[in-house]
Amino acid sequence: ATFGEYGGQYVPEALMPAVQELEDAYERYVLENEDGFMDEFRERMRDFGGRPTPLQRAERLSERYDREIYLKREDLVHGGAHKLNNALGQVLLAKYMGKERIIAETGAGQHGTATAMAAAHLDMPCEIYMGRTDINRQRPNVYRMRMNGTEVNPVTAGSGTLKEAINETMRDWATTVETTHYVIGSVVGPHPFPKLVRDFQAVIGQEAREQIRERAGRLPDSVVACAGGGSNTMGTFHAFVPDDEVDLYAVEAGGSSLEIDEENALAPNSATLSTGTDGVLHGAMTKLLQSEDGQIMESHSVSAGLDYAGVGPELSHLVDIGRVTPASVDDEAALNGFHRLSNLEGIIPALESSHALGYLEEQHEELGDLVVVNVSGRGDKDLETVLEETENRDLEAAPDVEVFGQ
Amino acid sequence: ATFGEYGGQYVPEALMPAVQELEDAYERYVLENEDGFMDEFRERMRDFGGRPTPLQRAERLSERYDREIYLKREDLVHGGAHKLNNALGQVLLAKYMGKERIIAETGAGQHGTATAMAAAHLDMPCEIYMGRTDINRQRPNVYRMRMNGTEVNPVTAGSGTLKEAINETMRDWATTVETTHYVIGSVVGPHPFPKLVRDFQAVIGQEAREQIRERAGRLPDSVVACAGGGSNTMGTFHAFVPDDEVDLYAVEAGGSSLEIDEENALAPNSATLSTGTDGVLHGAMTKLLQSEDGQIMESHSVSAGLDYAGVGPELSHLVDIGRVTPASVDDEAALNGFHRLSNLEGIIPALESSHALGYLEEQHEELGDLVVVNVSGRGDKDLETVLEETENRDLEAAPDVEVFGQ
Amino acid sequence: MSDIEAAIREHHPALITYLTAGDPSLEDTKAYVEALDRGGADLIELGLPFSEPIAEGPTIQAAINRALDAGTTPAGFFELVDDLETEAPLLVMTYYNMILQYGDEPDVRPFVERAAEAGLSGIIVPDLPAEESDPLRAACDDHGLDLVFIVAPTTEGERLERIMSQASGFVYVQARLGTTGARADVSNATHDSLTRLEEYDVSEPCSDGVPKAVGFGVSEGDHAAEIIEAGADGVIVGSALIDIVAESDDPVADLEAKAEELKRGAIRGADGGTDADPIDAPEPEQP
Amino acid sequence: MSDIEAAIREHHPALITYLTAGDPSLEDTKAYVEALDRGGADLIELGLPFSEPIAEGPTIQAAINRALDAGTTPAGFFELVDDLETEAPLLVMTYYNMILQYGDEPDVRPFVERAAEAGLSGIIVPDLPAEESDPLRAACDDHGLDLVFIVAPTTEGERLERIMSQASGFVYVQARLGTTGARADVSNATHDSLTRLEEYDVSEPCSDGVPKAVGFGVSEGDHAAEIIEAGADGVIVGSALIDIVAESDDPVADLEAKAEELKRGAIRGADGGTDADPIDAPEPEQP
Repeated sequence: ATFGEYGGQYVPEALMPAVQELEDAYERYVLENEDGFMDEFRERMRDFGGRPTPLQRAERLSERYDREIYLKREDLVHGGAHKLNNALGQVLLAKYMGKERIIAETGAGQHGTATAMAAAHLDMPCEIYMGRTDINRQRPNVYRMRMNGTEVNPVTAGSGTLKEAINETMRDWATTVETTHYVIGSVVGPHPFPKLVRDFQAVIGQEAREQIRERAGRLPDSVVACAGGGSNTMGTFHAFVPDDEVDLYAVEAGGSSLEIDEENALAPNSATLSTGTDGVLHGAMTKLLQSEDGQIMESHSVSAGLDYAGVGPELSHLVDIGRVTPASVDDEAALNGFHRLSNLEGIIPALESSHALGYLEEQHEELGDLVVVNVSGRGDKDLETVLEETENRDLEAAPDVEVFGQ
Repeated sequence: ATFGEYGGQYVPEALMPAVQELEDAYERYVLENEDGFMDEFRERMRDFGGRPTPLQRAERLSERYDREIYLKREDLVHGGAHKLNNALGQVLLAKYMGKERIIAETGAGQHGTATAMAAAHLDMPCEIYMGRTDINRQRPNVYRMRMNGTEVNPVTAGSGTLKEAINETMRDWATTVETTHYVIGSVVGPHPFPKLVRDFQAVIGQEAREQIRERAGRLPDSVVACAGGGSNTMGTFHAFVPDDEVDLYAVEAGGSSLEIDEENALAPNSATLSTGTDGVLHGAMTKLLQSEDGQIMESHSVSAGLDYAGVGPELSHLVDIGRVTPASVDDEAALNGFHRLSNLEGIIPALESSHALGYLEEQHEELGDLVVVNVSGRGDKDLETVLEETENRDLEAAPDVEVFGQ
Repeated sequence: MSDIEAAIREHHPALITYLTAGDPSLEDTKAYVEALDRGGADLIELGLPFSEPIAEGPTIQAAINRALDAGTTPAGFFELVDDLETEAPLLVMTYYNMILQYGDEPDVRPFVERAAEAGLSGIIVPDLPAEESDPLRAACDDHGLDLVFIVAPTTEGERLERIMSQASGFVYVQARLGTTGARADVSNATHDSLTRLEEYDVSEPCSDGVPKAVGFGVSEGDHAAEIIEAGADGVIVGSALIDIVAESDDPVADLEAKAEELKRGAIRGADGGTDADPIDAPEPEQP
Repeated sequence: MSDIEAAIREHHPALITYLTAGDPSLEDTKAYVEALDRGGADLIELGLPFSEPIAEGPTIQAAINRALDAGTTPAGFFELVDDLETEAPLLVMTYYNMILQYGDEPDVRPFVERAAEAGLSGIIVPDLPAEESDPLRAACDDHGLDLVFIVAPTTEGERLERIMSQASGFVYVQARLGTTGARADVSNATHDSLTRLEEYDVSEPCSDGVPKAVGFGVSEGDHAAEIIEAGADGVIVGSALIDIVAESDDPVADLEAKAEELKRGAIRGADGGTDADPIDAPEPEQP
């Protein structure tokens, strides 16, 4: 397998040639910079994507936690999250490979909107599969994709969310594989996707590592990132993996509880690294939320972007060998993290990123004197969810939002 | 007056000492960098605000118009628009001045959210005045401000929009002037506000000028920016004003028509530079949309951020002396500009910025071989408006957004 | 000596009243002004409504909106003034843009000329500080009108001296920061006024050469008494009168009675006779 | 020679049928399987439902959902197989994770052991390409089960040769790209199948050593005839049978009749007798 016992290429035979073709393209264009692919990628991420993003010292968080807290500002990437790093890389790669069409899945719509932006930018026809339930929950993101000229295909199977959208995209790909590239949205899927996506996202950690050395004169004691599928996680960690003195924390969605409801195949969390077991899903051996029989669970998180029953195989491996520490915080801690950063620092973070901030609140004493936290995206997309979820709870960090009274 | 016959300090006597105190602070901190103010401002705009923003060659627009089109990407600034350049500058200045409280007005909420972010970042109490009508139209922005810990005060007077919000903020300031700084949202108001705001925004043009010389090897033939109050306009133009060979186009909101309805004091546009007459509003002599008697008109634009009956006095002056060419495009051209950039370049622009893009479509043949267009903000905030407005029109550039059919 | 200064000196202590012209109609305003004149107002300010009244509180904003909704124009305003025959001199209070726009080109002179022709004695412009006032002052001088300046709580030192030296007619002493109109408690405003007067030598009437009238929040005879006793040469009342215009069943009678009450209070203050209803401390704030 | 290969050679041309176990219940599946066996199915694939059936089209997805909703588990599945006594050998078709998770640790061997014990003759795993199949193939070899490989339209050159050389039981020739299930027109699938067969030397039955059965979109006897005539050793039919399970008032009778129709078609194809109902060209696409 690709990463210790994890990874691999568990896909239908029809996709194997495409996966192998991609492997070849990955080696040539990404690893060897053939035809200047990586140069063009970096240039476009600068001019179109807004890289590099800042590493900002968080003054009030530093004061609150009595240690130096730095934020990696992926919320400032075009589109509002780190997602474009990968989407642009893959759409550009598809172009180098001579593909004529892009497909992708999306859950909450972040990867879909990033892919739609990249496809518009590079003039590639694009179709996104999205669960009907998610479409109804995330209309603004559907509109954004449509504005970018992307088709949005509703998926009605199952619960109509991310897992079903991935299944359906794989089915499309199995039909159109000769002309179409499937832009997977995270460090998941069959090899070489986990490496490919990681390498496109690795710019996060590469920049942050250089920036923190410049700002603080040394490497951080710890790096904290949220983990769903794990693309911002691996992107942030990759450059630090060889630095043994830097602790890496992958903070998953603890949802409402870490217990699982085996009978109804429901996990009220998405804490795959913390609680999952080994299995094969969507092309790779990795840790999964699954029943004893091997059926995949419906996961849950207040943050749609973390709500996935699998996780990148490389993260599973890094956890197994002890290099990455898995952690989780629950929905409430994430919501408090959201409000705290908004209120104290003037940055409204994505609910995904808010998990990393929730962990910072709960466990900062373990994190050493110099901490880098990845703010993977901005939270404008989450306002409605946060308002709803805040209304039902007594959150210490939440403001009163009532100004519409009269 | 401050700029030719325009500008001045037409404010109630109670505010004069504050305005003069600000003049002094402007000279010391901004012009002379006392206590390293400008250094700190620039550093914070880098780390917190995400500057510099890219200057991006727009490949498909360049092809479409058969000339080199570059986009200045202010949509990538933290908060989603150039507004933070000014808000952060003023809140920081207030801090240097020893003020204890920030107030500001907002129309659609862009300046309010930028000010709220800056105030949270710098730990300053903040209150924003916002018309009741605008509050109801722009709830997400109200929530964003609340999330940042800012109070939002509804203004019920008049039509409950921007003009009334400015009036009310001035009234608050007249009451609390000794401890409070009023963060005006554009290059309007009494001296020194138009210069102060311009200088904070001038980074747009300074960066763009350097970037275009690096990328194209020369200065552009023309620079195009939308103009409401004019802060992104002056911010973009300022560095180019001495470059006589560079034509400067200020594109105003033509609304539904350039005619005015004198009887009902309504202007179905916000084309102040193009059609306005000289007068005094909100502290300065400038061009205004006003009746023959001198009553200020209700202006209109599909873009809330351009919907203002006045304009910065310096722009009035630059138009009068022929240095800036005033122009306008109507709502429909702006909507098409919105869709075109979204579809062709993968950038969803603010409806404000879409006016500049609409002008590019209509008049590109006048703009020379090398054109810089300022994309002053991103359009996520405008999605609902665009959907509504698109539904009622037959727009050539609009996609079909219907995916919710079944 | 101007009409205005003469009126204040002659009728010392002076009652200065404000109404918005055209609220609810110009005909009504005529009757109201005459009522105030009868009731003892020594100077009458007439507001020419402007759409952006940034110096006004809610009461006068509402009056201005009613006047604009009723179609009040500068032309109509001047016709009203043409028709008015009051003992008290009249002033116009309006925003600078209204003055600028009168006539064909942005220019202050046509307005001042027409104001003089209509018999107005002075002009007050809440958004025109001394620094920007040269053109208007020149025009006023040409036509024998007073340009009345406002002195705010923040006006100090050199600026205060300069304004006092330029003042004509009277100086409008703004009792406190903020906008026009009665706040939750009017006696706070009174106390603020008294504090403001300490800045001037007010041991004698009109002691600094030009009369000083105190406004912003004065609404009752007793407040007038306190302020005058503290050395003011006049009190200015606006919002309290607007309330009558807006709410009374018989505004003409009530305005006349209110003017009488205020004038009596002012006179009582000049006689040192405020004992009857002393104001010792601010009342508790209303919620 | 394995049971599977023996069955194909003995009953050549072979009819291979697929049903999802537990749709709508395991008892029903038992009756349906027996009906297919009576109707002439030479091999029967039984689907063990997995929650993420990425290789299936809508028809089989729906069948899998019905089976999961009915509570179908691997344990129940094997009990069904324990009970079944059919002439046709049985295969299990399922996704790799189901195989891995059977037993206490992720390991393929407990599943294969239990499959052998239940009397299954082979395993088909749609998401397990040859490259990842070593552990499962070893376990199958240990227990005398065939691991059936799929050859897709994209499988070419060296990979095709390698898979053909590793194949046991039969090779599942995927007629066309995409997922299982009848599309708008079934005859296109037939034509795709014929094109696919051109890649092999099919002049004689089982001519490349291992039998070749064609699936994906076959639904009628006439298509079976065409495909067999073109050189296939068997046809695989699934979605057309699932439709009967889902829609028929008498699925047992209808499944038996459908199997008979398909088997007759296959035999007609082997006899070169497709003249009665020739398929010359793709039918026009249905909207």
